[in-house]
Amino acid sequence: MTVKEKKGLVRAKELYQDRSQRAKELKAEGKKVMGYFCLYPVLEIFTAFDIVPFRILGDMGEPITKADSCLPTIVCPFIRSALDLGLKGRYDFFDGVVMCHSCEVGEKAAHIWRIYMDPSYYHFLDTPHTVHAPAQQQFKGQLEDYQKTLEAFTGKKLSAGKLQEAVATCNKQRVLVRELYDLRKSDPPLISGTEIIEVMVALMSIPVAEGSDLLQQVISEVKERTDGPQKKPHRLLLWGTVIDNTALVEMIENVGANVVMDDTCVGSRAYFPMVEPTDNPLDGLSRRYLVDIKCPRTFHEAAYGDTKKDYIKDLEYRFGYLKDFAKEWNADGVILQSIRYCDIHGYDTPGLQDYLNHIGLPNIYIEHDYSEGALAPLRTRVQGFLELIG
Amino acid sequence: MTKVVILDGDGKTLSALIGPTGPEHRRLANKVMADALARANLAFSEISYVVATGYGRINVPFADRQITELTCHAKGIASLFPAVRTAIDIGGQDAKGLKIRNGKLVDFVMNDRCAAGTGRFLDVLVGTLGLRIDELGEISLKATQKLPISSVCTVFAQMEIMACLSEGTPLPDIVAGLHDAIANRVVKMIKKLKIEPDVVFTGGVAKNIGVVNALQETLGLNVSVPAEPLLTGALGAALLGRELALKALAEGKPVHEKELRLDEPTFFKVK
Amino acid sequence: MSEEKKKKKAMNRLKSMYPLRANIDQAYERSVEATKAGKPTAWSMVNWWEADPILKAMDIEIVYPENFGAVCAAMGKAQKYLDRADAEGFPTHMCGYARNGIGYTAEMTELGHIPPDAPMGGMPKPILLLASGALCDARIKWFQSLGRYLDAPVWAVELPHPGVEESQLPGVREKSIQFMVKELKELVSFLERLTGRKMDWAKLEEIADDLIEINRIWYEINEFRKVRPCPMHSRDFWSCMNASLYPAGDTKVSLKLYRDMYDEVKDRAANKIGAVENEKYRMVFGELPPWHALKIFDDLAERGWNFVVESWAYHAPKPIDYSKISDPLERIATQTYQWLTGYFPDALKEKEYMGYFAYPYLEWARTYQCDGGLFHPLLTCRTATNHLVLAQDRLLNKLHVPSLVAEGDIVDLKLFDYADTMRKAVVLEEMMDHYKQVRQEKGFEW
Amino acid sequence: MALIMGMDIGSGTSKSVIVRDGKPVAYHLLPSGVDYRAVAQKLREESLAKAGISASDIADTIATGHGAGNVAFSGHQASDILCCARGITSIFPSVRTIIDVQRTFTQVIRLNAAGHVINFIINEKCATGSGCFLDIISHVLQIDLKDAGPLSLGSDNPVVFTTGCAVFGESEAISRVSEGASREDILAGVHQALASKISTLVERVGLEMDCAMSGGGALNVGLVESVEKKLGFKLLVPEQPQFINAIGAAMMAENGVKAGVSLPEPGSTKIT
Ligand SMILES: Nc1ncnc2c1ncn2[C@@H]1O[C@H](COP(=O)(O)OP(=O)(O)O)[C@@H](O)[C@H]1O
Ligand SMILES: Nc1ncnc2c1ncn2[C@@H]1O[C@H](COP(=O)(O)OP(=O)(O)O)[C@@H](O)[C@H]1O
Ligand code: SF4
Ligand code: SF4
Ligand code: SF4
Repeated sequence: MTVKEKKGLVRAKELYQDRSQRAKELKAEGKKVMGYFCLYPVLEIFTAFDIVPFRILGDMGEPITKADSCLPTIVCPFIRSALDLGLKGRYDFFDGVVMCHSCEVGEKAAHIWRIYMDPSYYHFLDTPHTVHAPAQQQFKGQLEDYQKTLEAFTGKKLSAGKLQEAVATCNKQRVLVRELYDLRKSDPPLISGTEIIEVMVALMSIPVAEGSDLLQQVISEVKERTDGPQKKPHRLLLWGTVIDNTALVEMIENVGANVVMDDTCVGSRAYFPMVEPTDNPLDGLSRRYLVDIKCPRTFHEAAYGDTKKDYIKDLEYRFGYLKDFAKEWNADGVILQSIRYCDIHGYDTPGLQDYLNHIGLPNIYIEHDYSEGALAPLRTRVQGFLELIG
Repeated sequence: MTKVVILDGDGKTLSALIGPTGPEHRRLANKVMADALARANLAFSEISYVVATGYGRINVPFADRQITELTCHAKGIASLFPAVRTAIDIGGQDAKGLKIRNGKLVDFVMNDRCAAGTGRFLDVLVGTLGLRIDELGEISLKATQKLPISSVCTVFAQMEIMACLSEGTPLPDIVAGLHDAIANRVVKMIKKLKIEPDVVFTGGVAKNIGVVNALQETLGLNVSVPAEPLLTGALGAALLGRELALKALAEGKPVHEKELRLDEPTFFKVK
Repeated sequence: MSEEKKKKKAMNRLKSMYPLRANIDQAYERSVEATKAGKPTAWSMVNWWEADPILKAMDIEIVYPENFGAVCAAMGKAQKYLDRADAEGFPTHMCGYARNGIGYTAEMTELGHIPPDAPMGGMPKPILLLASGALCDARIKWFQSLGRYLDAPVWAVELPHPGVEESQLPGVREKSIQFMVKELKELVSFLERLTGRKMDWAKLEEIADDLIEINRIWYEINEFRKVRPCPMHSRDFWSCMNASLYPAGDTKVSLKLYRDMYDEVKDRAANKIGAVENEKYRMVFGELPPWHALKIFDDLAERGWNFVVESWAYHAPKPIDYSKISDPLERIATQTYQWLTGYFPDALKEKEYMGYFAYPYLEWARTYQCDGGLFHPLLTCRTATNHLVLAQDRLLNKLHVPSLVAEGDIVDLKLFDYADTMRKAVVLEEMMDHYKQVRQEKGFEW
Repeated sequence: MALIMGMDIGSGTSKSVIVRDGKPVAYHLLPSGVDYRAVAQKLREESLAKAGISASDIADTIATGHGAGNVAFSGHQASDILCCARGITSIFPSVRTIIDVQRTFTQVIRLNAAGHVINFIINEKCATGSGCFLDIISHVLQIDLKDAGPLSLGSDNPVVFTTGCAVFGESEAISRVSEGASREDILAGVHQALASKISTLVERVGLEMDCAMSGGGALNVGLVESVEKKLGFKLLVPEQPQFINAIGAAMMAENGVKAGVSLPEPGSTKIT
């Protein structure tokens, strides 16, 4: 089998292991490749410009060295790792980068990226903190500016039609991701949590349409295969910070559970929300990205403008979707995981635990250093948790 | 340390043994086992079921099952103290808080990756002070006041202690300070479980009367200590093993899922 | 003259600082009294004039949990609250002020009243939690997480953070300010609903204008510090900054006191009176000082170290003309936006894309002619820390200004190592001497 | 010419050097143990005896290192960064970058042509980048420190340490052992981890040649080789790397005495 012919899961794994191979090929064919950080740099806009979007991720297996000369060590190691890879030249094939205000440190890393790597195209999206109507308006205005700087960079004008097409392309991929996730509902799931991460990371490394083809292959392959995951005593839902590496899930799946659903930004958080087609596509886009992506970096609350506050109602509003996930995917436990020094997720965990306890879903919170080797101590915790839920 | 407990079919202890100290001896699980067997006058083939637990549980090739020390300690302690609701285990690698209801583990916390707040903290500092681990408790009883230790990290606490010794702080005060430091850290951690009596303190560090006292003081509660705190984990493992074996027998299933041999794990690759 | 007396004179504090500092302290005490007497109170995050004037105009008392964290730490009362926050399940790497505030709130809720042993009379139960989107995730997330203990609504004030170049795109400034104004309008009507009171627009206008004027004067005062020898030490800055950062106390009184200070500093500058005798090294300080170890500045003053400027985040915005802006909310928004982006055009010229925090150090090192920097990163505060490595690097490699990092924390005061810092300070002197030569060889002005 | 004593009371070992006319004439080393004050006293007595001189022959004593404050009889203390700089310069005047690997701290120091410090960086509050990490791992593996270096040279497949923390490094080493990694590979892995930390520090202060390595860590051939490999050039290693700071301390007094600079009264804790 030659490289090109690899399909489905094998292809996904290959892309997972060597993320840049396809992007580099496309670049050699004359396409532009752009890195983006976090989820907010709108994929549809890249796609409409026929630019290959490439999510900037870190590497849990690689010690962070260079980044220490521009970021202190007491901040999110995922960001440090991503910046480190950039400084080491791993992302040199980018024609540009689009950064955003994901979180405080993410924003600073974005500026640092520009200072030290000076990409030929750079745009910073100042994602608002709230989802109020003026914030959506503000975000839409930023998308307009972003589109303009890209037009200037590429020398191409973008029509609403082109953007609408891109919306359809990306939505199609999202439907396929959901279809793939549906295959995790059976017991045993047809696809493991580890494989899902490989597929998701692969999707974030190739053009959206190609990703959809890959998804279609994976879906039909997974449906037919007989050597899928084994039935295990537990089915878990995984919540938390970005997971772009299989090590953690592999560890969990090795101690007696299948990870059947996730809420992380290399998983459902990134793909489940759909874009509503609107006359001006930017309306639907700003809404989807700012409001519908349920990342704790954004201030979501039930009681906007309400002078009363009801804690459980607020929790229900913020985390209710997790109850649905657990129900539909039949999860009997939740693992809340966070990268150390992530303030965003850290503040949410006690509340989320309150909520899960309120609805009677066993849960455990684990913290890690975004490092493959540091996972061993977590094994006992996870295994103990599984023993405890019976 | 590696410990072995062998139970008979009725749950009576046939042999209990504590092996040599130190992580480097973990690979000697088979030797400790052989010793324990010899003491009970048993052959390995007579053992129906082996459960390995503890930090090194994956390094026991001759075990039927690996169960975490969380579950095993809970089981072992509950068998000795049926009224236990909170258990504190401080061992050489970590410290844990266990919430137990009706003999079953329902929640737990573990210390995070840091040697401070575990037996390692004392082991390292005992080296600094030129003492033996088993004399710490007695020494601390002579303290007139407790030295507050501010460093959270073992390496830095070591430097702090050296500075205090140079300034002439009496040894008992330092040792008592160390015990307090451990108790504070551990209590802080297990507070997440909302501590309720009866409280049982187990693990190697429970042999240290100084830490026992410090814990009681910090908690403001009485704390029971098993006669053999080092063995509760192994005891729990044996009890669980017995249950598993009996269950398999009752269901008419084979007890062993694989063939077991009393092998030494391959630790150091032979070049 | 005896040794002792000479030492005391190494640093020469401003006379006008004392009444201003007393005014701030009194304002604090009065506010505690008022809230105890039952005045509605909001807990607020430092928001750089965006929301405080509005609360003040509506006669809502403001307490600052960040500030309360500093107070608890300074009085040695923080540990109990931190432990409580840990026990509540909040990760320990989170901001010390936040954990202090969470622990305090948990305890207050459990007791049903202000904990009797709380420092400075404690923080009363709030009617509102006013979160701020400015420059820190904790400032929003922390208040949201208090929902476990308090039924007070949380309101998140927005502040855009455009990139340096992006902020200069056509229309961005106007759009951003309009966005802030819209959000502030919503806040006003929300507050009206919450308190059942009407906004006193005239009062708002007055407060906003006072603050703008205070900031203008404060800015001018700091401009005098560019003179050699520098007439005002960082310690005077820190003693007085609160009256400009928060609308602490009567703004009219603050205004007068800042005017007095202006006169004194101007006079010193004209007569070449330095804040430190024999100014040898002109220093920039990074982040907040180790409050419990301020004596270190006396020791350093003896060696001729004068601290002439400090972190951007506590400084007043570069003055601009607000007189044409008729809407007071827009005036407020514009001032905050100006504070945030005021250095961006200069930063862009130099291709320095971290236009706040990091870039101002460069501009100041140049305009205040600094020989070196002393940075005091606060370990659990990401906001105060994440730009310092970059700033150090830029200072050294662009301007040949060396700096020293002496770690500390906002609540764990023991983290700051006094003796070690002094030991390293001596090494920094050798470095500063070297780089002074380098700058001269390269044709720099200082 | 007068004799000067330099003392380096380190977190692991205490070192003294007696210097005459800028030349070290006697070295002595003791484990720091638990009582810095006592060890300083003992170190002085033993080194005087070793050199066959009496305390009155010593014109001045300068102390440096973590426990310098406990050297009651010292004329004054000096920063170990400056001492390290002076010490190396006295041996290798061409050095512009020093890597000083001690037990708890690792520091990289940049010098100008005059031997003055122009930048430095210390790996603090984390033991991974310092000798301590090695000590911990050697202890786990039951290997004598002296043998750790030579042994690691035999590794062809160094273990990759992914953690950034010594305490974690210990558990990682243990699990690697249980996965079957050899001791050689683990040691080599530790050296590589240290070397990569060190190279980051070097990068941050900005390298200029020549580059020397000092401190107890420089006694470890495995570490020296790993650092050389990582940086891509040969390091200058003095004959007595562990004594460099003590030598430098003595140099500080030497220079002071020669230049006629009066030193503070003995007993004053003034920092030079
Ligand atoms: N006789 C004793 N007196 C006091 N402390 C002891 C004694 N024996 C062991 N310890 C402490 O107990 C620790 C080991 O506890 P243990 O429960 O065996 O841990 P682990 O199972 O993690 O190896 C040692 O680190 C030591 O500090
Ligand atoms: N013979 C040796 N071989 C290899 N390494 C050694 C040897 N002796 C000491 N070391 C290393 O040197 C370190 C101590 O260095 P040193 O400069 O004396 O530190 P300190 O001044 O902090 O005591 C130890 O941690 C150890 O790793
Ligand atoms: S967790 Fe949220 S903010 Fe962080 S990278 Fe993912 S989507 Fe972005
Ligand atoms: S893990 Fe947390 S700190 Fe890191 S990028 Fe995501 S939101 Fe930001
Ligand atoms: S992290 Fe820093 S800026 Fe944010 S709330 Fe805490 S102290 Fe304030």
